[in-house]
Amino acid sequence: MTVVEYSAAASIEEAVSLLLSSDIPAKVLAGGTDLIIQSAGLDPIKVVDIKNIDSMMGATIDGDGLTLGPSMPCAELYSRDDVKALFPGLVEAAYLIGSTQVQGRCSVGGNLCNSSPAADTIPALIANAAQCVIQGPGGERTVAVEDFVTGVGRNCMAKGELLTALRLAKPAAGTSDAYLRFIPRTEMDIAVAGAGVSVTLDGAGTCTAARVSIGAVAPTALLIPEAADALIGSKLDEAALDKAAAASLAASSPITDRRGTVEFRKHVVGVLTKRAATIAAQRARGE
Amino acid sequence: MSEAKDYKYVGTRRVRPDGYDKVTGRANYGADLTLPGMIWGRILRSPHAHAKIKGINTSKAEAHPGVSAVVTFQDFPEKSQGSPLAQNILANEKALYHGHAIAAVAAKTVQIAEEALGLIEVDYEVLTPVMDLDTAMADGATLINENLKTVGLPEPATEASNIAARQELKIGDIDAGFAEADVILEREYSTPTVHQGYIEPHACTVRYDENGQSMVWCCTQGHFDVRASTANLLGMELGKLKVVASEIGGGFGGKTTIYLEPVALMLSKKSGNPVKIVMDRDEVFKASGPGAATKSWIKIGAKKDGTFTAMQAKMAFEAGAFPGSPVGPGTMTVFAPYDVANAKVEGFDVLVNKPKVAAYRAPGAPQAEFASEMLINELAEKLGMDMIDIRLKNAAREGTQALYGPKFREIGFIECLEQCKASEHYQNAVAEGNGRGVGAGFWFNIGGVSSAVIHMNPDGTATLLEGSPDIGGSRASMQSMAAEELGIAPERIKPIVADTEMVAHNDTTGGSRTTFATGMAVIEAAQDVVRQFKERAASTWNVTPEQVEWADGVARNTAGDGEMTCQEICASAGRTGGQITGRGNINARGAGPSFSVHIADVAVDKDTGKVDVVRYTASQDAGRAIHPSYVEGQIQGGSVQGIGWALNEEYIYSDDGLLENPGFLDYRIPLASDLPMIDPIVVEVPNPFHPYGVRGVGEANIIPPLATVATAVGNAIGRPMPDLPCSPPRVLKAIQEG
Amino acid sequence: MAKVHVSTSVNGEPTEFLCEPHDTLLDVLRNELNMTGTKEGCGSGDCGACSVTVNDRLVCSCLVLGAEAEGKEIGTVEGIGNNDSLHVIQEKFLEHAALQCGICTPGLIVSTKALLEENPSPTEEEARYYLAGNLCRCTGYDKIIRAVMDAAESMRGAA
Amino acid sequence: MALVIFSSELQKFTGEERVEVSASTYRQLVDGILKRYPDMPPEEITEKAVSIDGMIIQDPLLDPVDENSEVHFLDRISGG
Repeated sequence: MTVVEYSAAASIEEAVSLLLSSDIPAKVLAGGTDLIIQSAGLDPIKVVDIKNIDSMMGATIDGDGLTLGPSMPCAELYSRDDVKALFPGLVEAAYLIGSTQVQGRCSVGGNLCNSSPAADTIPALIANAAQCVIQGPGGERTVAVEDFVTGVGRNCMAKGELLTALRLAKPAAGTSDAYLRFIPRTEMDIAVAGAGVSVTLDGAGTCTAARVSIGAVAPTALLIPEAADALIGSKLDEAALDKAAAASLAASSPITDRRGTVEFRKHVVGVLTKRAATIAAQRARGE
Repeated sequence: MSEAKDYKYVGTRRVRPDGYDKVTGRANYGADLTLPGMIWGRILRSPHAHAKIKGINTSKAEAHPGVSAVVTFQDFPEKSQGSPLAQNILANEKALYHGHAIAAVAAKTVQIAEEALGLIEVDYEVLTPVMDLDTAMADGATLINENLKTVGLPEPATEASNIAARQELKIGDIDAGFAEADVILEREYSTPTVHQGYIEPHACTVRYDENGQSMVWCCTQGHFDVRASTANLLGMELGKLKVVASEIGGGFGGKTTIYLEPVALMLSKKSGNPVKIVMDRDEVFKASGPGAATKSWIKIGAKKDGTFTAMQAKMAFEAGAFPGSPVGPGTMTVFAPYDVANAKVEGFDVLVNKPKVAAYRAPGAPQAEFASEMLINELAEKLGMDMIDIRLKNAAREGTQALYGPKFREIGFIECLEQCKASEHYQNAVAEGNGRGVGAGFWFNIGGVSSAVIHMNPDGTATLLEGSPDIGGSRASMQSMAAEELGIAPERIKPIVADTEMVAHNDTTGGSRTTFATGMAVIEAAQDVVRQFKERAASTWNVTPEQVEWADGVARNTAGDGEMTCQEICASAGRTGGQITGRGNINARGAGPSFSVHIADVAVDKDTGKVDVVRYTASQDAGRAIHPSYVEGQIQGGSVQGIGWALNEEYIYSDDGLLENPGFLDYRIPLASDLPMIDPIVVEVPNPFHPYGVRGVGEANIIPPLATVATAVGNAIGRPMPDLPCSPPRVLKAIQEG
Repeated sequence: MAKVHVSTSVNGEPTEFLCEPHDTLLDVLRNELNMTGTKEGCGSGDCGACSVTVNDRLVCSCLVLGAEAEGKEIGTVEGIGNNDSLHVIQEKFLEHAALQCGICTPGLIVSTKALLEENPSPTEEEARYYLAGNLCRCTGYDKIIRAVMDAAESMRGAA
Repeated sequence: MALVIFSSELQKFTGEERVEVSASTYRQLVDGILKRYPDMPPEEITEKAVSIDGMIIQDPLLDPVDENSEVHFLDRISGG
């Protein structure tokens, strides 16, 4: 790919129209931290910069929860204490992507639309049951985030469609989340495995609801209901955590590549599930 | 020669003379020069690890609008075409590794040049790639070079082989030595292909001039060698090729050879335009010269008290696609830190379908000494000895005959061991659950040819021209040494890395030679200036030069009254015999070996195999630290490169020989957040052959970390880690198998 | 391929340039504006040598299109310190010998400035993590981190 | 007489480890050695570095050798 045409859209409607009318492949330019690297090549593409559209760049919290502009830079997201208070796991996922420099550009929506199996924010979004609002020539539709990504680098959006918002419902009382990933270094690497967990605890410390998602161990990030089931009804004791870890491990189908082996990824995704659930529970208990 | 002495400038921590330009972005590196009319070169690279090139058709690329020139191997003068260097710069009949250069294009823009690369048609016959030592050395292996026969065998080789050379070093009687031993240990070790990882990609801007002076601007550790090799390949006279060394953004040995310069000159010659070529990071990893992967087998026999009775090694080094791995220095260094009467080392230089290896900081020594130091730590454990004590028991000292030949003069190995042992780090036990390792390193250091000129300016300031590219702050040391000799303030001396027209030949910056050898040339040039200062003052006062004393930048008449400052002598120099220039053109003899000893504490996440270096101490014998900050910087930087080698760095190839991690994303060099502070211990046992006692500090520091860290990891998990890197999957596997 | 006309501000100077749609901000700075202080080490956002600020946010200029600079404020190493006086971060890098080859230094100076503007009192760990995207292969980071911590202290003292 | 000690590799040509050679410079020393071992290819020593009393010289020619010097030949080292 090589960028042969650049347009900056002033509104969502203009963006949709620019994407739809292009006679060469058109891509949405958000932070560009993946797109600009991928565009090193010769096939011509057009890019539509959507960062001049205010609603794409902000985050609002109201009684219903969080509405996140998909292109808000991660660096801005994790400086938002109000978002961090509600979804600490999502914010830590945003904090883990690339370097400070990359975080100055990359965004949760960009991470989602790039649809890499190893994307850090996707398990965190799945754990929080995020909904994706998509605007297209036919109007608006909403898709559950676990159904958004359909394969490696592929997602459910058609030509002319644009992800315009991510909605996360306000967590119930006693709920919190966590995201952990494994990388060989302390920063900069792409996740070798990742796990996002959200848990709700009642006053007695019993888990009443949970969502567990794992990343980098299958073509797409996965929601693991069996892992959640292992946690629900327990006090997140060692046995429940081990069972959840085993469920994640069993559901994973990783590959061996330059970042890790099948055996390593399977083992580690279990470890991360357990650790993320423990942290989410600590947070839910207000520790 | 050297004695304890108080110096005024040597040994002080001054702000480096080139610092201002570097913190403001003004300093010009390899890719920073643009010339009028300049066009851009790009290189077509092999998508295969091993393939016959049956034909190259460049006609469509040549016809592409905006393209000015296309070159292939056939553009080298015929008499250079036998040269392996030429065949590495542009592939001849075979592509020998993934990324091997096939052809090059120069065009108005990079974009057009890349389009044109896509129009070059290459007819490949893909061959089986030979990607590791076992495959390459096996009987009946696919041959990378059908004409290569092993040299150095007891009987001359008759069959072609991927083994380019065998060499052997022996001392004493190895069998008798093992017979004397109470304990014998042996083990196999391996290290991966690694890259120097300099942040600045290779780059050059050139202008070919048929009738006059051609010019190359490039980032290199040795512009005189760039001139020699480029001129030689292109059939040019040295005097007609000027090479300017830009500021250099790291090299560590990787910028001691050439890749781009002859190609750019051929493109410039064909097109009539200046040409700039800058490698991508991807090209740097695929097609510059990495550090050799190795396999070693080590056997050591010792008495119960820890005395070594025999040491034996067999080591194979990957050379890449052309012969010439650093197996030689590997065999020479593997047991060099120890006094052992009976030793035998065998080394093999082996071709594989990977880029031709280049020097990497103490080339060959980290791989070789990794293996021996690992086994020494295991031996210490077996004997219930302290890791430093077992080394003290066997350490080489003045008078010890090294396995590679000579007897050591004054060396600082014992001092490094003792100072590490006494360090607060070592005196405190390793934290519960963590592991500690110790390792030692030896490197020769080298001397060689250096040239320097000092021009005294009429205001008494000095311009110091030297010919060693400054890779880590050497201009600061040169300035201090010249100031010490001249007795004037360092700020009044401007050190310049001069181009090939401004000073005589200098050997390449490498082998930790610059502060030692070029420093000696600078000292000699400064002494030449002082001699002339005395003569001028003497003639002014009508006395003999011997009656003039020079101190603190002032000439004093010891036969009567009179003082003349440096400024006064320089101001009147035109009238007392002409301007004053000092020269120092030397072949520096007596390089002093440097030893280093490191200590590491690591924490290991037992569930994931991830290693965290929590504390690190690194000692090294500098001889004399001319600029202590930059000596510490060498120790710290070398330590961290070694830590990266130990933990995460490795070339990862697919089964068909394609490099899968040609970028800083997946070739994982250490980050600021990965590390603790690196506590340096600068040991100063002066080198008797240098006026200030300098040894050279660039290399010995990268040797110990490999075994130091791998031992620490092994101690933390209770299993040995004989294969590098100690990456999380490998560490986890060891934990699970334990 | 039509060139894009861009009006922007570089180090406070109103600046206009024409670029190809695929040119990165790094290409534009180095090749169009002849500002070679910003270095290219990887072209993929992995080394930080090309660090600049866009509207005061730290980014890799190799991952920004030149066209995106329209209406923005770009800050590069050339805008930090001047002929008469270096910025205290630059002084501390020199004082602590926090550079050897110097190729990563412009990026580190820009990043350190961004760090200390965001967080005037970073812990050593915070500084190490903030600067994790600025690779240095020469120093082992020890002296860089010392320079950063010392610069932070001086800047707090001066504030 | 300077004492020359040959490495195991060079002993293939010399058949002995130690020999005393009368010389006052490196060049005279090499001439003496080559005369004594006519079957040894000259480059086996002239392409090597030399250690004279522990002083290593990469590219010697006129360097002095003392009456009691100990001399070793070793491979030239480059470096990184």
